[in-house]
Amino acid sequence: MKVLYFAWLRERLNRGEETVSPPAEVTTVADLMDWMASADEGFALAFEKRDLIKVALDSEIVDHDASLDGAETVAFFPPMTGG
Amino acid sequence: MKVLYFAWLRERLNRGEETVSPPAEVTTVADLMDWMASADEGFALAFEKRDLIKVALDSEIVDHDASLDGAETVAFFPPMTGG
Amino acid sequence: MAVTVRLQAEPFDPGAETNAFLTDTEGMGAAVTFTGLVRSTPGDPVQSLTLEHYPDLAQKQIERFAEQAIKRFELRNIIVIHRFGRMLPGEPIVQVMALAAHRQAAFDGANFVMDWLKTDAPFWKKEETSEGQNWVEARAADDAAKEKWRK
Amino acid sequence: MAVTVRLQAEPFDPGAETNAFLTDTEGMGAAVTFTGLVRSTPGDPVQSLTLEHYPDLAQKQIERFAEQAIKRFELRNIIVIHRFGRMLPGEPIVQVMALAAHRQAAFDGANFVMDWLKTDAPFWKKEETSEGQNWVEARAADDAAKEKWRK
Repeated sequence: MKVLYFAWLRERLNRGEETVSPPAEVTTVADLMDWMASADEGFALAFEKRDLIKVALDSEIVDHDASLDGAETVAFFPPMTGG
Repeated sequence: MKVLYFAWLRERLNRGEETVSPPAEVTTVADLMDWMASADEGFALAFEKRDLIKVALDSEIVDHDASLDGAETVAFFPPMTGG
Repeated sequence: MAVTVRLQAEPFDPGAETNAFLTDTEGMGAAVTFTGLVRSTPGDPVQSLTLEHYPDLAQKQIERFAEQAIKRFELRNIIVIHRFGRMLPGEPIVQVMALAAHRQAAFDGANFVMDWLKTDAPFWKKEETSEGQNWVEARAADDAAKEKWRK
Repeated sequence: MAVTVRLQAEPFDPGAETNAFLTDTEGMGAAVTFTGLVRSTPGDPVQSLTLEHYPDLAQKQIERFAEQAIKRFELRNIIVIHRFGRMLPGEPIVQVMALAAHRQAAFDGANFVMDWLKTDAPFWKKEETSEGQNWVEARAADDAAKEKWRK
């Protein structure tokens, strides 16, 4: 599963993308965030304020309780400030 | 007192401006319209639907009950359709 | 002055006017340009439109609406260009440009000026169709549009 | 297609874009152009702005808002241009153009797209000031602005 990071998340994690292989019991976005945070202190800090983290699955913005089933790309990013 | 006409009022009356000298008892816009209509059948017809006639005194839009006192130019015109 | 009103018979170039408006934007973040065009549709084909106006009053009224918009929405600048005389389908009739710090003020400023201009600036449209010429009637919808600006 | 979304690093010419948009206006009477500019004020001086974006999602989200606007307000065309990368104060960041039969639809269409784009299109602004660089925080006012489009 490909994971993308944008803006201050990208800077804080010091990478823009990577590939992860979560275990079978990781079925939702929230599960994935828990699993990443438990494995790496950098994630634990970056994901500390969960409400501030937006998520897209295969270029579709989703809630944290969305199922990862079939998703090839997960993107994590802060609230958007375009325009 | 100079009087101006615009749009279909101008066409119907067949003139864009003229000078009138109403008697002293003509003190409001409505008085002026009554006086002009009584003197001329063209005005009587043009002013038939009073609600459709807008009035400006010296480049200031006013109601029909406005006083003519001191006004140098009176303009009569239909509802506006610019923009 | 933050308000410029130009009444003219000549056509104008909408994009060139917008670019000229955008040369003085220091500290501002949002510009809105409204352009009104001579409209002809298959169901209501228009060959030409002729606008008559009352110059002194038109200038004064539009300046008044623009100044009200500047105060109300905290705008930096407004430019209004309005043509008179004869024009053809597709040609620009009117352009209103508003410059502000933030986007909603710029949208509201241009929208406010257009709504008031439609019913309270002394212009009258005469349409030429294949069946002759006729004065365009005022629309109740245009009077209603101003209601949204009542505080 | 009635919707065009262009994401680009290069600057664009606001007036030239408006004029290109106005070449196909048959049957339409109203066009609105919104232009967003890099803002720098004496109280909050910005040396440059750098926009990061998520290209696939940005394209898709803006196309979605523009298509919603076309249906909802009965618009003919919408073009959205949004830049990414580094830009200087006064430079245009974004332009939204909406074409409709009548003026309120054109105003509403451009306004709607901007309101949704602000909070739901994946762009992130980083400001450079004399004190360093910082990510611009999302504004509650931008979330609130969308409320006016709830039916």
